[in-house]
Amino acid sequence: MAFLKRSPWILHYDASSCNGCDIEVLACLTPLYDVERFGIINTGNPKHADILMITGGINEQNREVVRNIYEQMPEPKVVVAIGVCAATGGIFRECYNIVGGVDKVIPVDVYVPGCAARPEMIIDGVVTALSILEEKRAKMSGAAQMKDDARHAEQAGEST
Amino acid sequence: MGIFQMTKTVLRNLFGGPATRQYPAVPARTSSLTRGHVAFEPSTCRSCGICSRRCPCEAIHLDKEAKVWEINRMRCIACGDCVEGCPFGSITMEQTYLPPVVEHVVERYTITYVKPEKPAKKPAEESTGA
Amino acid sequence: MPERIVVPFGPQHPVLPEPIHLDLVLEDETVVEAIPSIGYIHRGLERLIEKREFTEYVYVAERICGICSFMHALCYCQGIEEIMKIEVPDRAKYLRTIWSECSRLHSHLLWLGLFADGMGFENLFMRSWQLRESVLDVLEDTTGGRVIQGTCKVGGVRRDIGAEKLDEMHRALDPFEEQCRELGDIFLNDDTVKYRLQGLGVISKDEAYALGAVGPTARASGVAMDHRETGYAAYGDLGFKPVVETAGDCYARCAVRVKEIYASINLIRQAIDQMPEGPLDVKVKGTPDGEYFSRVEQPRGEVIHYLKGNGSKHLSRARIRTPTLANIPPLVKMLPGAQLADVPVVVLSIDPCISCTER
Amino acid sequence: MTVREEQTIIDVALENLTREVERVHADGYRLVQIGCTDLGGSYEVNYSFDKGYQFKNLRLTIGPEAEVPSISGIYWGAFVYENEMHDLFGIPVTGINIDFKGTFIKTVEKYPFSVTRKGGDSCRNA
Amino acid sequence: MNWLIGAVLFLVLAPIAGGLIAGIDRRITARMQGRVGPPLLQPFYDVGKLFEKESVVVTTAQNFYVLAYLIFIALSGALFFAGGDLLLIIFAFTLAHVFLVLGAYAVHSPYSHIGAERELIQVMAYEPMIILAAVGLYMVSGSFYVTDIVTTTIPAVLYLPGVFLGFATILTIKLRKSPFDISTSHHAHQEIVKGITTEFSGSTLAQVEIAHWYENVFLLGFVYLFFAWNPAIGIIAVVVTYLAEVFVDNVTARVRWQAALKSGWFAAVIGIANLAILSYMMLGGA
Repeated sequence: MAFLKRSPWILHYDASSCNGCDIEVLACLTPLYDVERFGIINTGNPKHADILMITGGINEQNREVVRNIYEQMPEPKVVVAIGVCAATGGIFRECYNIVGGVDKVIPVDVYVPGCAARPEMIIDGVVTALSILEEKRAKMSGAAQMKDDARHAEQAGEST
Repeated sequence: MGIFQMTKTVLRNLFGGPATRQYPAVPARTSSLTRGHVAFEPSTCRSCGICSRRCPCEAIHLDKEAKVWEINRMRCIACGDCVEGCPFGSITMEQTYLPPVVEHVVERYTITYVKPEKPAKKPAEESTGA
Repeated sequence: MPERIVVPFGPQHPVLPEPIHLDLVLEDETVVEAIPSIGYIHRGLERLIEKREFTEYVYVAERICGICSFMHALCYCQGIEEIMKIEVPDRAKYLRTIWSECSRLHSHLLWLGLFADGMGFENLFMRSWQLRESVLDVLEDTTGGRVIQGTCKVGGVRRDIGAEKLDEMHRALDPFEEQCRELGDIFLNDDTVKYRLQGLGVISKDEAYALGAVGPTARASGVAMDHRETGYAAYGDLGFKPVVETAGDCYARCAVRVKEIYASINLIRQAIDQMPEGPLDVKVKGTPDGEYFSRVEQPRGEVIHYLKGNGSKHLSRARIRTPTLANIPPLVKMLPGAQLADVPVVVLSIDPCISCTER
Repeated sequence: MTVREEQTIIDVALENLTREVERVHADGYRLVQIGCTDLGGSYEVNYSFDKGYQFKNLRLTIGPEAEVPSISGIYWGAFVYENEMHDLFGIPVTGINIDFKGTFIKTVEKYPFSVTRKGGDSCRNA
Repeated sequence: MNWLIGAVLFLVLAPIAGGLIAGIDRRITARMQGRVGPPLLQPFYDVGKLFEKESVVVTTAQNFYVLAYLIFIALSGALFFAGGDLLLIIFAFTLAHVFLVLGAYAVHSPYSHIGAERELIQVMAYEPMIILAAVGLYMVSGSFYVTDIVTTTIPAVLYLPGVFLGFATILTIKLRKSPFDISTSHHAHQEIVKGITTEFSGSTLAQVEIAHWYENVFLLGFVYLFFAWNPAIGIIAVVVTYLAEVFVDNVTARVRWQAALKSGWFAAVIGIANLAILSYMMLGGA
């Protein structure tokens, strides 16, 4: 029963990106890339989402927002950081208001490099995220484990 | 007809077949200029350090003593400034994109350029890790 | 007395891909007051000027915004060139014009799509973005990047477009224009679209001028103001007239952008026809010393890069005033009276680019 | 029909600011922007106006302690720039019509562009 | 025990048929937008996934209301396919929506509340028309019982063109299609996020989804009643009606709730006019 893999619903949040990656995430939904082929829907509602896609680095004001959105999402869930800004802050890394990559606030499962990340790379990123999502689900339905445990274990299992 | 203005487009779409590029089955569209990722040739690098000074993201790090050239893939914006700046053509821009990763990637190369003689061709050492 | 409720709109919201936050005070579903708060993506790019040499800062300027990326770079470069008295070769000016107009095309198509999405017209969103992809393909073929072009530099451009590619672009323009006109007709003539847009978020000519509105927001209210008229890059040589509408509502703002798409196609056509031969760049010697307010017409309106050099490799100040910042006061005036369902439409009608705004 | 753009810069004193702005307003200029520059000891504030692509700047040079009166009574839309001026530079602006009181742009570092800022802007992610 | 068989068949088969219809709908919609679209079985994957997800329960009352919504929708459908009384069916159907609205009100989210308000407006918009449809069918067939209406040999739609047109209009509201997808929508983005379903997640949302499937099958069954004198025409009419709904969904923008309400009542006015003419004719003829 791996329905999760076939129906990943996405939530996109623009942390502090330049819009480049954002519009590429949206472009994924459009006819030329059409991620609905994989059952992906952009929900826009954290409570319905399975995959959180974050573009851009974390700054002072959106820190809480990002954490809040992450916590609202029901388990199992994965976080995909899109673009180099979401990974490390990229070219904005040295700005006074940038704290760094998304992993400074919430655990990140997949990093998609690029500036701006292309729709094809984003699709690849989601596909990578799906296998992690599946692992998390298996963990969840297994023995009652602490959420944190699952998070650590999944990182160990990611080295493939 | 004001109300169903889009009818023509819709019918053409419906019967004309989808415009989708079936990405994983069909390779990504690139052009000869596409800035995919930066590639490094360790056998021609003379450790001048122009690339690391020019890089606007400080993604490139050069250790002249240890003869190590590093690129932090999680910082590189593929602007191509290092490619233009490199006087020896050791850095090139590849059209292919890097795959998504599950942890930060710093690629490390050992520079194999030997000074006066012809550059020796040794396989590039490559290691991945945070 | 209807009950007043405060609905937080954003920062994470499905209709707006970017985080803008509005505290909407509603009476039933009618907006009484809207207070914007920004800062969710403030990065502090202006101060990065201390860490980047003036030639390197182009890369940062490009990433102020991923949609009008090329125009930010252009505005920055023109400012530096003005301060340093650099005369850019003609071919570079024409190439800059072509890329600027391609950026405008992709930005307007993108906006039309988002706007349609804001009205709940999903199919139209898909269609606009489908057309936009062909512009992005051209941009990728000629510059190497889909959204971040990276071709503008101080003193000229980095890449050339070969004669063959120019020919191909020219040939592709006619069918592309036809498709755009079909799309434009849907936006301008469809009854449900008209029903949603007409009479919504009206701002008069005087109000728009007094509030400092720029770009399509101002032009839709009848303020004929377009910086391309000052003839920067190659615009001086090309026949150009600003597109003006008078109604000042969301429909007029939509119409201005639709017609600007046609105008841009025409400009590209002219630029390709008149493309001069010659070098692409001049060598940049010395460092900037002086100040200049560089102004460029972006898809969203007039952008200003105030650059001040002190004779060193690092500028002492770069101040970037983006069009969306100037359009926020008009937006605050537009919202009261609108229905909750119309809020996304009104907000989108100024084409907000929060990333620009907050730098 | 290319219009030649001209840029002029006029220095004004703090006490004359409101009057000068009113005069510019009466001349039919629109407000383009308000921007500050840190001169290292004092601020330079540029009030930029435009009419038919003629660019006019009123330049105010003030010390770090000076309070600036708001021009939002004359140009309603000035509040965005004045709040920004307050949040990024720490210049107190009095009488803004929509005063966000320091919450317009929230930054980790208070007043990141202020003259009193010395060093301390290390890159935290190096 | 024909009625029992009908009810049981509906309860078992309707989710399957409803899911398939949703899948076909999504594929056709995608094609109309120039895309490939999801696999046919995508709605089942979605619901399957929702059951796999962790359920974030905001209030326990919410779960009860949503379950009640599902049960009453299924009940009204079952009554319908068992050949029951149309008026009772409509009552159960309306009651189901009241439970959904209560579920949305039970949580504290402005989007959910606005969605609930709009759902109530929708109920007000379509309720008159749906009753008129029942009355119309009664006038033609002489019975409120579905069994009788189905077995009638009178081509109901010919007598009730206005009623059918009105019913088709409110069908757009009921199927949550553009231009009337104001309280929640299956796709696209909305100013009130997901409206009435914003705060539901996991298995609760899955129940709402299954209820939609039941509802859609029931509504298409209702459409069939207008063409019941000839099963072949009936089935074609149902398919064509549904395709027309998908088409309308794709060529219109979403309207404001005021317009939805007006359209619903305008539909009712057409229906009343139709019925008035019909009764005049019948009286005249009698």
